[in-house]
Order: sequence, then C-alpha cells, then structure tokens
Amino acid sequence: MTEKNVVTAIRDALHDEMAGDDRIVLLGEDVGNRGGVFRISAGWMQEFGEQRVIDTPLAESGIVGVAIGMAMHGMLPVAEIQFADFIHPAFDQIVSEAARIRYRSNGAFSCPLVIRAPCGGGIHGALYHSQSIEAFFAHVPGLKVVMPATPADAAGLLRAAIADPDPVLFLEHKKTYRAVTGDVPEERHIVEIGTADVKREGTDLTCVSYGFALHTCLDAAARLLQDEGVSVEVVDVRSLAPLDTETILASVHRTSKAIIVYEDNRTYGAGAEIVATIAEEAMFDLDAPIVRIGGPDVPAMPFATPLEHYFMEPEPDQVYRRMLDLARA
Amino acid sequence: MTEKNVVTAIRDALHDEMAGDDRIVLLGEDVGNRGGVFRISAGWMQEFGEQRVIDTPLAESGIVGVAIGMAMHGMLPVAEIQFADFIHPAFDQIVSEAARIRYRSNGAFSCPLVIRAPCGGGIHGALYHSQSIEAFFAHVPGLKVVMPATPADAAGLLRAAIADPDPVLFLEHKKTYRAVTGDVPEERHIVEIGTADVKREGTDLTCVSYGFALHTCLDAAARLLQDEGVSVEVVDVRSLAPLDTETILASVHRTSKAIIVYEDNRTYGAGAEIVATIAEEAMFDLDAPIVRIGGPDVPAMPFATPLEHYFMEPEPDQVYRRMLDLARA
Amino acid sequence: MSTRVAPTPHGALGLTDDDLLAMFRLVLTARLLDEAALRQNRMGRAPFVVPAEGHEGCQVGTAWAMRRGVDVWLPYYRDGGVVLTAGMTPYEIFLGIFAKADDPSSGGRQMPSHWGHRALGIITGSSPIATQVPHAAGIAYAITYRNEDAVVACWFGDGATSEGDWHEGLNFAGIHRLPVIFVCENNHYAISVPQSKQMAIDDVADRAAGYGFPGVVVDGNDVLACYAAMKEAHERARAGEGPTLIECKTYRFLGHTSDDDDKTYRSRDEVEEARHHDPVHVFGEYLRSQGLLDDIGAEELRASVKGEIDEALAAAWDAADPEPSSALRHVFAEDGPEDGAEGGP
Amino acid sequence: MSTRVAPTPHGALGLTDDDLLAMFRLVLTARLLDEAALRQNRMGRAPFVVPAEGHEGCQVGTAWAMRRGVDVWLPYYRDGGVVLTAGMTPYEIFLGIFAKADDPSSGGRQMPSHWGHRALGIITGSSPIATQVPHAAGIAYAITYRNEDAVVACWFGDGATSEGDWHEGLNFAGIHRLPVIFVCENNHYAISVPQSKQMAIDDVADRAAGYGFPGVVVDGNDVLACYAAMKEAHERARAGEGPTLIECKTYRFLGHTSDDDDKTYRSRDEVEEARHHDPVHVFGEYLRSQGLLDDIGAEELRASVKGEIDEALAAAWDAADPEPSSALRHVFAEDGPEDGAEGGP
Ligand SMILES: Cc1ncc(C[n+]2csc(CCOP(=O)(O)OP(=O)(O)O)c2C)c(N)n1
Ligand SMILES: Cc1ncc(C[n+]2csc(CCOP(=O)(O)OP(=O)(O)O)c2C)c(N)n1
Ligand SMILES: [Mg+2]
Ligand SMILES: [Mg+2]
Repeated sequence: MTEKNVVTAIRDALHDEMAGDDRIVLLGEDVGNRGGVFRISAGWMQEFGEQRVIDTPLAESGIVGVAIGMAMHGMLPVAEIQFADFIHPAFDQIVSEAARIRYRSNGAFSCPLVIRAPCGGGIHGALYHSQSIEAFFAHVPGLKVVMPATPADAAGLLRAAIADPDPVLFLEHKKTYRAVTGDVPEERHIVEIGTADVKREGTDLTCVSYGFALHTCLDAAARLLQDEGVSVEVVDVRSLAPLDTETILASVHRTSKAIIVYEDNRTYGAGAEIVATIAEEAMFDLDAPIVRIGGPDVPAMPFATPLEHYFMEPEPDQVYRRMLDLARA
Repeated sequence: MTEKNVVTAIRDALHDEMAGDDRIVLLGEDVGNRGGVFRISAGWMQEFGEQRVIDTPLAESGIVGVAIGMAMHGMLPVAEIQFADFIHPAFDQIVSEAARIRYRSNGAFSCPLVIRAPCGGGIHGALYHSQSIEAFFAHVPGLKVVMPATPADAAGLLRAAIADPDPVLFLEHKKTYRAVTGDVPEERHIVEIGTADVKREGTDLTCVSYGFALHTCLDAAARLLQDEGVSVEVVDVRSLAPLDTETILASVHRTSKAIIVYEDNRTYGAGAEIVATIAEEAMFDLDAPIVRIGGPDVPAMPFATPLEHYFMEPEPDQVYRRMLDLARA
Repeated sequence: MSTRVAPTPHGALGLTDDDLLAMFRLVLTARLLDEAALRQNRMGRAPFVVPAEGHEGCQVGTAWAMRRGVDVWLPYYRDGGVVLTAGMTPYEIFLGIFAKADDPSSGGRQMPSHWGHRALGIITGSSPIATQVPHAAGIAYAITYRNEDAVVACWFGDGATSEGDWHEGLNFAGIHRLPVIFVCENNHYAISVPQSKQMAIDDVADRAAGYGFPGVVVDGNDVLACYAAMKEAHERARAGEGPTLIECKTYRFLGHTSDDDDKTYRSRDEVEEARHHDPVHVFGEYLRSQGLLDDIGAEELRASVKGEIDEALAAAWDAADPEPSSALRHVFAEDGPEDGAEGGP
Repeated sequence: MSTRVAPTPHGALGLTDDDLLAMFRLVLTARLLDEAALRQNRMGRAPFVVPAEGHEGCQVGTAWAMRRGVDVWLPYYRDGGVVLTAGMTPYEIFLGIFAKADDPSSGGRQMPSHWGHRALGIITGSSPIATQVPHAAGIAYAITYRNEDAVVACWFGDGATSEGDWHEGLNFAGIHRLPVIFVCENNHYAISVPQSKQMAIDDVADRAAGYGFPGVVVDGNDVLACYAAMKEAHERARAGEGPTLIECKTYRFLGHTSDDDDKTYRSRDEVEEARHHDPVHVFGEYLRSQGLLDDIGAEELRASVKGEIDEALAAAWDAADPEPSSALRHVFAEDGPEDGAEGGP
C-alpha cells in the first residue's frame, strides 16, 4: 500500500498500463509537452514517443472519432477530454458511434475505448470548467460510465476501463484530484466496473453518493456519529453504468432509510434513477420518504465565490442537516 | 374545431405563426423545395421566400449555431433537425450555448429559439431514425423540452414555444404524425409550457406517460375499463421540462397507485425523474410500489420487424398487463 | 521510323482485359441489383432501399484500386458498387435488404446499405453523415502505428463535406500524413439541397489545400479516370506521402432513397440530361471500342448477372429472420468467440 | 518634374493623427491593463486572468475598422484589446476580473475575459472554443435579413480553426455572402500544441478558398497592416461582397492564462525573439517616426493610462459582490424589464 492522492493514482495506473501494453495510446489536447493541464502525462511524450502520446488539434469530435478508428483497428486508445465541459462536441461520436458499434454490427466489431474527462466543480472553474456530465452518458446503452472518488478506486477502475472490451467513460472529479488521498495497493489491482462499494458501514440510514459529493457525505456521517450518535451507511456508487442496484438495495434493506446526494443539477440527474430504483424495489422496506439532494437547476456553476458557494451548498451544512432530519423522521 | 392529424396540426400552426410574424424563419436540411422530409413546409419557400425558408448545409451544429446567432439578433428562428437522432452533433451548441446565453450574461442576452425534432420509433426507422432524446435535454437547465401527443397540444405547444423568450426543444413523435388525429381549435390557442394534462380521468391508478406511448396507455386504459372494470387515470406529461409535478402528484394522491410508461431506454430515462418525484413527495399516499415501464436498454431500435416489435413490446400487451397487475396489487 | 501501337488507356493503367471485364461486371451487377431491389420495394417486400444508380462508375472505378482483404473500406450508404468490389456478394446484400439474421452488416439490425463486413475489412457504418471520416483517419493512424501495409479509403457524398466531422477527420489525416484516401461522390445534391446551398465553391477538391494534401477532380462517369486517380492516391498513401481527396463528379439518377420523391426538387430535364452520361453505358462503349464486348457478349453478361442476382435474392428471401429476443444481445461483449475484444480487422 | 510628398501610410488609410494617437492609447491600455491584472493575480486578488500580451497590435488594429455602437463584435477570451476598442472601460474589465455584481459581461458568473456587453454590441461569449463562429454567421444573416447596415466581426485563435463549428460557420457565411469578418489571431499555439500538430499548412488563410471567399495574411505586429486588411474586409462586407478571413500572425508573450506554465512547451529563446517584434513597441516607433510621439509624450501617455487603470482597478475592487442566492436567477426570462425577450442588440 502507498498513500497517494487521486491524480497521482490515475497517473501511476495509466503509466503502468501504457508501459505494459503498446496497444495503448493517449490522445488529446496538450497531453504532450504540456503533460496535460493536470500534468498527468508530464514527460510521457519523451518516454513513450510522439506516436503514443498524441497532441491533437482542438477538436473533441475528432479526438473521439479518431480514437474510435484506432479502437476498431487493434489499438487501445485512451482519449483525454481536457475538461468534461468540452465533451459535448463529441456527443455524437460517443452516443451514435462508440456506444453502438458492437450492437449495430451484431457483435462483429467492437470499440475498446476509454475516454477520460475531468469533471465537477467547487474549484472556481465557473460555467465551463465545473460541469457534471454523468447523467447524459449513463443513459446511453452500450457505454459504461464510472466515477471513482478515492485513489484506490481511481487506479482500479482505470485499469478495468482499459481492459474492458467496450467503451468506458472515466470521470475524474477535479476536486478529488489533490484533496483526496488514500492507500493504493502496490500490485495491479482491478476494481470491477458495475460494483458499488460501501465506504462506511452504518445502521440508521443509507446515503448513496459518488464523486466529490461522497466525501461531503462521509464527512457528515462521521460528524453525525460523533455529535448525535446517528449511524450512516455510505454507499459509493462509483459505477454509474452499469449501476450496482444490488449493493444499494441491500443497504437500504438494512437501514430502511435512504438519502441520495449528488452535485449535478438535481432534476433528471443520475440520482433520479437511484431514487426510482429504491422506490420500485424497496418501497415497503422504507420507514421514511427517500431524500434527494442535487445541485440547483441552474445551467452551471458560477465563478464569483459567493455564487459558487451557493451552488455547492444552498443551505449551510445541508447534507448533515438533511441526514439528521431523516434519521429522526 | 377541425379534426386533423398531428403533422397537419404542426404544419398549420407553424404556417400561421410564420404568416403573422416575419421575425420567424425556418431553417434546416431539405426544408425548401423538398418541404422537409415530412412535407411540413411544402410550398413555403415559394410562399415566404428563400430568406425565410432556408435550406442549410448538412451540418446540425451549424444549423443550431446559426439559429442562435439569429435569435440573439432580433429574429425568431425555428430550426428543424431532420431526425432527432441527428441532433447530437448540435449537442454542444444546445447545451453550452443556447441554454446558457441568458444565464451567463446575467440576463442581458436571450435566445428565443425553437428546435423541432421528429423523434421516436416503431416506424421501421432502425437504429438511427427511431431515437428518443428527451432524457438528454430535459436535464439541461435553461432549456425547455416539450413533447405533444395530440394535434391540439402540438399546435398549442408549438405556438407557446415560438412565443417563449427562451430556447425550446419541440419533440414530435413520428408515429403520432399520421396515426393520431383529433380536434384542434380554430382560434390561435396556446398550451402553456410546463403544464401536464389529464387525458383520461380514472380512480384506480394513475398512469403517467407522453409521446406515442401515451396512446398505448390510453388504449390499454380503455380496454381495462371495458374488460375488467379498472379505472385508469392517464396523465400526459407533454412538457418534460419544466415538469408539472403538481398535476402528476395530485392524480397520484387521488388514485394511490402509479405506473410510468415511456418508450426511451428505461435506465436513467425521463421516467426515472417522475418515479423519483412521486417517491419523494407522495410515498405515504401509495398503496403499491410504483411501476415503471421503459424501453429495453439497448443502444437503439433495430430494423428487422421481429426485433423492432420486440423493442416496442418485449412482452405482449405489457402496458395493459402491468396496469392490471397494479390495479390488483 | 518504327511504328508504335499506342497503349490502350486501360493497359497504360496496368489493367488487363480481364480486369476490365471484371470491372464491367461489377458496374452492371450494381445497376441490376439496384433495379431488383427497387422492384422488391415496390412489391412491398423491401421497406427501404438506397439506389446507387448513376454512381456505379465512380464507385467501382475508385474501389478497384483497393486490395481486397488487405485494405480497409469505409463506404457510405450509397456505395453498393464499392462493397461489391470489396467482395460482398449480392446474396449478402439481399440479406441486408430483407433484414435477415445472417446479414453480415448487422444481422438485420440496421437499415439496408449500412455496410459492415469484418472479414472483408468493410468497417461498420451508421446513418449519421460523415462520422466515418475521423474513423478512417484513426484506422489509418493505427495502420501506420502497427507498421501495416494497408490503405484506408473513405467514401461520402457532397453533403458530408459540410459536417464538422468531415473537417476534423481530414485535418487529422493531413497532420499525420496518413495512408487514407477520401473519395467524394459529388452528385450535387444532399437529398434536395443543391450544391449552391451547401458550399460557395464549385469543387470540393479545393478544400484539400486547406489540409495540406492534394485534391483531384475526376469525371465520375469515366470509370478509368476514377481508377487512375485512385491508383495514384493509393500509391501516394503506400509511399508515406499522405492522404488525397478525390472528387468524382457524378449524378444520382433516382430518388435519394425509396422514400424520396426527387420530382419536388429536380427537373426531369436535368435528370434526363445526366442519364446521357450514364457510366454503365459509357463504360460499355469503351469495352466495345476495345473489342472486349459486343452485342452478344453484352446480352450474355447481363443474363449471367441477372441470374446471379435472382438466385441471390431468392435465397436471401428464404433465409431466417432474427430471433425477436436477440434484440437484447451485443450491447456489451458476451462470453464466447463471436465478440472480438480486439476490434476490427 | 514635380515633387510629391508621399502620403503617410496612416493618412493613405484615412486615419488622422488623432486616430493614431487614440489607437496607440488603446494598445498601451491593453498592455498595462494586463500587467496590472497579473499583479492582482500574483497578489491573490484575481484567481484567473487571461493576458493578451503580444496580441494587442492585431486586436486594436482590426477592431479599429469597426464602428462602435453600429457593428457587432464576437471577441474571444484573449481579446482585451478588441473590447477596449469596442468601448469597454478598464473599470468594466476589472469588474469582471474581480467577479463583481456589476460586471457587464456576466455579473461575475463567468470567468474573466468571457466578454459580453449588450449596449456595445459585444455578444456574450463562452469558454468552448469556436462556438461563436456560427453565431457570427447567424447574426450576419439577421443583419442582412433586417436590412441593417452593420458588419459582424468574429475573432478566434489558431486553435479554433480545428473545430467542426469553425468549418460549419465559415461555410454558412460563404454560401450566403454574409457581412462578417473572421479574424484569426494565429499565435502558433493552442495552449501548448504547436501549429504543426494542429494543421498541415502554414497559413490558416488558405482555408478561405474552400469557403468561396478571400483569405488574407497580415503581420499581426503591424497595427496599420491589420487595420488596412480589416478596413478592406469591412468595405467588402458592407458592399454585399461577403465574408473575409484575415489571419494575423502574432505571438503570445506570456502563459496561456495565469494557470499556465509555458516553459513546459516553449523555449525562452523563442519567446525572447518574438518580443523583439512587440507590437506596442513597433507601433510606438511608427508614431515617433511620424513625429506624433516623443519621450516626454510617451511618458505622459503611459502615466495617464496607468492612472486610469489604477483608478478603475481600485473602484472595481470596492464594488459589490453578487448576492449568493442570485445564482438562481436568469435561468429563464423573468418578469420585468431587465430580461429582453428580443435577443441582443
Ligand atoms: C448527421 C445527419 N444529418 C442528416 C441526415 C439525413 N440525411 C441522410 S442522407 C442526407 C443527404 C446526404 O447527401 P450526400 O452526402 O450528398 O450523399 P448522397 O445521398 O447525395 O449520395 C441527409 C441529409 C443524416 N443521415 N445524418
Ligand atoms: C471546446 C474546447 N476544448 C478545449 C478547451 C480548452 N482550451 C481553452 S483555450 C485552448 C487553446 C486555444 O488556442 P487558440 O484558439 O489558438 O487561442 P489562443 O489561446 O492561442 O489565443 C484550449 C484547448 C476549450 N476552451 N474549449
Ligand atoms: Mg450528394
Ligand atoms: Mg493560439
């Protein structure tokens, strides 16, 4: 075990995978000399060569489209979208092409592609460097969507994504990059895509979350136990698609109460599917209505500090307070 | 009142609006001489002139992007996407631009744009002429999304969309175009965006649906009353965003049972938000778990008749049967 | 002074008489297959077909310069002539038209003419226009990366050139000097939208200069001219000299698809005039001028092709439909050999 | 033989000495404003700034040919010099830098340098590169449609030319011969990606031919050359002759933004060499050569501009922050006058 932050865990895992398999190439804007805007690939163009660390033109649809071509011809491309906010020009290539290649060819072709995209806010990124994009893509059959929240999961899921024979969107919450540290196994561990993880055990209520919001929830859960003796189980979704409904439902079955927390705009967000699943499958287990906390339904996170703070937390300590209310309900 | 089908209602309403306000222009692929692939604008290039009925290059991002420019400069563009499946290249222009222009300029600019897109399947359109796209866009704050299912709603919502000072995605289910007829008021009636509509009253359970699926539900409801004496209330969502939760919840409050039916892929579909809302707001009203029927989670509707039928109805008469089960639960 | 017999044009291109006859058979097969498919459509047995009529010359001419089983093909929906040249059989094409389980493109999942054939190196295509252009560049990159001796060709219409993906794909190919050939079958319409409303230029080929590689205009009704341009581009690609954009001026004789009524946007005079340059006829005349075809030979060939098509059609009609619940398969990789995790050819 | 005094170059362009001094003041204001903003950034008072340094010449040169209050401006984030020329004040710019409630661009919602100013006709912009290009075409279409005498100009970097939207926007403008000018500030890098990895050509301007309108290359360090090219394009636009693509060869002296470390991808020698052609210096020299500036005048001007900037900065710093819960406003139109349903200017 080594303690690392999330961005280092991603860098180390990606580096090891590239070193071990020359079918893997990295392509994207500024991934070369600049090493990416988060410095993940710093020095790699020298180490792996310009053919494997490809600075692309500023054209996201082209990046994904070219990567799809590579993936259909024996390579294992890892395409980097500089910020998740800029993935939208590639929406068609992802939804209409990558996610459908196997299906439309009746299994004759496949598209083993990884798309990495740093997402999420609270980092003063304003309207176009803060976005949550998981809801758009989790809805796309044929595409897998993961979003690790810890260094170990980041490493393990990235390895799984690269090994996966189908396209995987790998979302990296920017606020976890340096703020979240944790132990990462030395060996080449894999976290299976499609598995949620109980990050904290508890008995009074189940909190389901992912991404940076998970840490807000873990923090609130710790304080609630200390302050109020409330025991919160925290489930990390970590794989949005496929969604591990089993782990989520098992926890709700144990605690009989559920709160879902996510940063993305609330309405039609990914949390809606989680609430819906619980409502359909576990309604008679529940002692209280399901609580859902999502971001305000405004187009994106504003820049000015007071506005950004308001987006992240419209009411002070809202997760803590809503958990406490639910526990007492 | 005049009886019309949906495509005629759309044509007539759009024609009247264009005739009455020369800020309105229509732009898209083949809208000119060809009159659109559904013949909605047949003859209009001659009637309104080439400046107002604009055959564009084959470039959806450009269509929407150009329309945004027009909308910011005093015009009221109606952009036609030939098939909803081909809206994805314009995703960035819709999500990052149209939906954010007012917000990002703090109210100084606005984007009164209508995007029309024929969507939905069951018409032998295969993977790329059958798609449901509402879930992607209903999640975008700053954008309104409507999907009428009847001629009167189509006309009334189209007028509302054109009058709306913000961007509206107007979804037209292709299978309703000619199959669904109904009375349309002669006068220039408006259906307010953000209002659902009880299309059939009932007491035993509430069915919430929209688009062509609504008609499947209405048909099942009629048969259930006749065959089994089960009284189903059918709520037509018709405005996905904003969503009229009040009307939906009021109905569920009356009937104490809810079934949600939509054609789109089930998981993370728009129905999840409706189920979640009911679960959060009306759980203690419910006598049975909420039932959700969505399309299979496969990338799109296949072409071969047996496959397409399977997508539309994996189990024979499933809506009828699930309603009956729910009524008896 | 010694007399020299001028080489026949096809000889000068390295084509034998047998090559020429084979090419002519392909052109004719494409034409007759279209006609048969349209008859099926009118009979209500084929809900949707995409005729190539008018394009066969430039399709077979360009495709002939490619190597079957070696090179990589990204045709678009109108490219019946291309996929026949790549090795797809009329039977396979009819399996697609009738949406049968054994359709090699998609097992009946996609509309007809959405080609794919893994064994032949025909990459699975879709409906959204121009999305295959960056794929072609990516495959060409992989070919270079893996040191393979293969060339990629990517066909599309004039309409495709307006899409952002077209621009992004050509630009990437130019930057990396990739072994890829872009072939524009310019029939001057994107469905009903005339070229003048698609672009402010006469020749799509002029855009190649903006990507740093040559653009070539050829008469799409001249099979040999198309072949010559493609052959040169193919040689350039193999020599590491990068991409070429070839624009074939052609014309679509029929509606856009079986769903289209082209009388709404094209005068009958215009269509009639174009038919005077029918590539099947022009090519046939060339063969006659070379003594390779006469009336009897032409009749025999037509009968032979027609026989082949009729047989293929009948067999495909009788083939099995897909199982309804198989609609759920192949969303993701399944266990077992049929799903190749390695990607395409 | 009669002697003729050659007209001063600026005179030949119709520029008065006062114009020239005003232009120089703008160039200098852009430069000193950048420096002041960067100091605020280093002091921790401005989390993010985008320096224009090196681009001021081509920004002011091109923008000067536009008519304030009449024409329509779509600048990109690096265009401090453009928006100053359009009429934005240093105070307004600092309101954006400090994310204040009265920031005319966005009320502090967007990052600094995401310009918008309804009263001045500066269209609200965003971060995604090149999305404003089709907007520019659409506005130009509306101008023609409404029979207005206005010209649209749209600025962007070399990086933007790779995006699909760039292609689609220019193509539409070309087809309809719209009154729009596309200005590429080619500084040879998209953040760290050098031009050679962005395109296989030397001059972006070469792409204009593919859209059926002229492309012009100018030295971006030569303010008057930029003005001349823009003036001609502006005249073409007003005369109904359609768009022009102007490529200004320029260089960015500093990092991409305050977050960037350009030493990872550019040699110091390269940057130093570029600084020898500093447009502020070159333009100052021209003024001196015309007798419009001397050491004292230069010093006075600098002091005056500095004073203006310092005052603006201090006032902006003291301005009010946005109300936290105002984050919920302006998602859709609100009742009341501040939300114009009519769109932009
Ligand atoms: C992205 C996208 N938009 C629209 C369509 C609908 N559509 C199908 S073919 C076509 C015209 C294509 O014209 P062109 O590329 O010239 O090829 P041609 O049919 O003339 O051979 C259009 C608009 C589509 N398939 N994809
Ligand atoms: C669609 C999109 N992709 C990526 C980015 C990140 N990004 C911001 S600026 C930039 C480079 C732009 O370069 P260029 O257009 O040459 O302008 P310059 O900064 O050199 O003036 C990139 C990649 C973005 N803003 N938008
Ligand atoms: Mg065409
Ligand atoms: Mg640049």
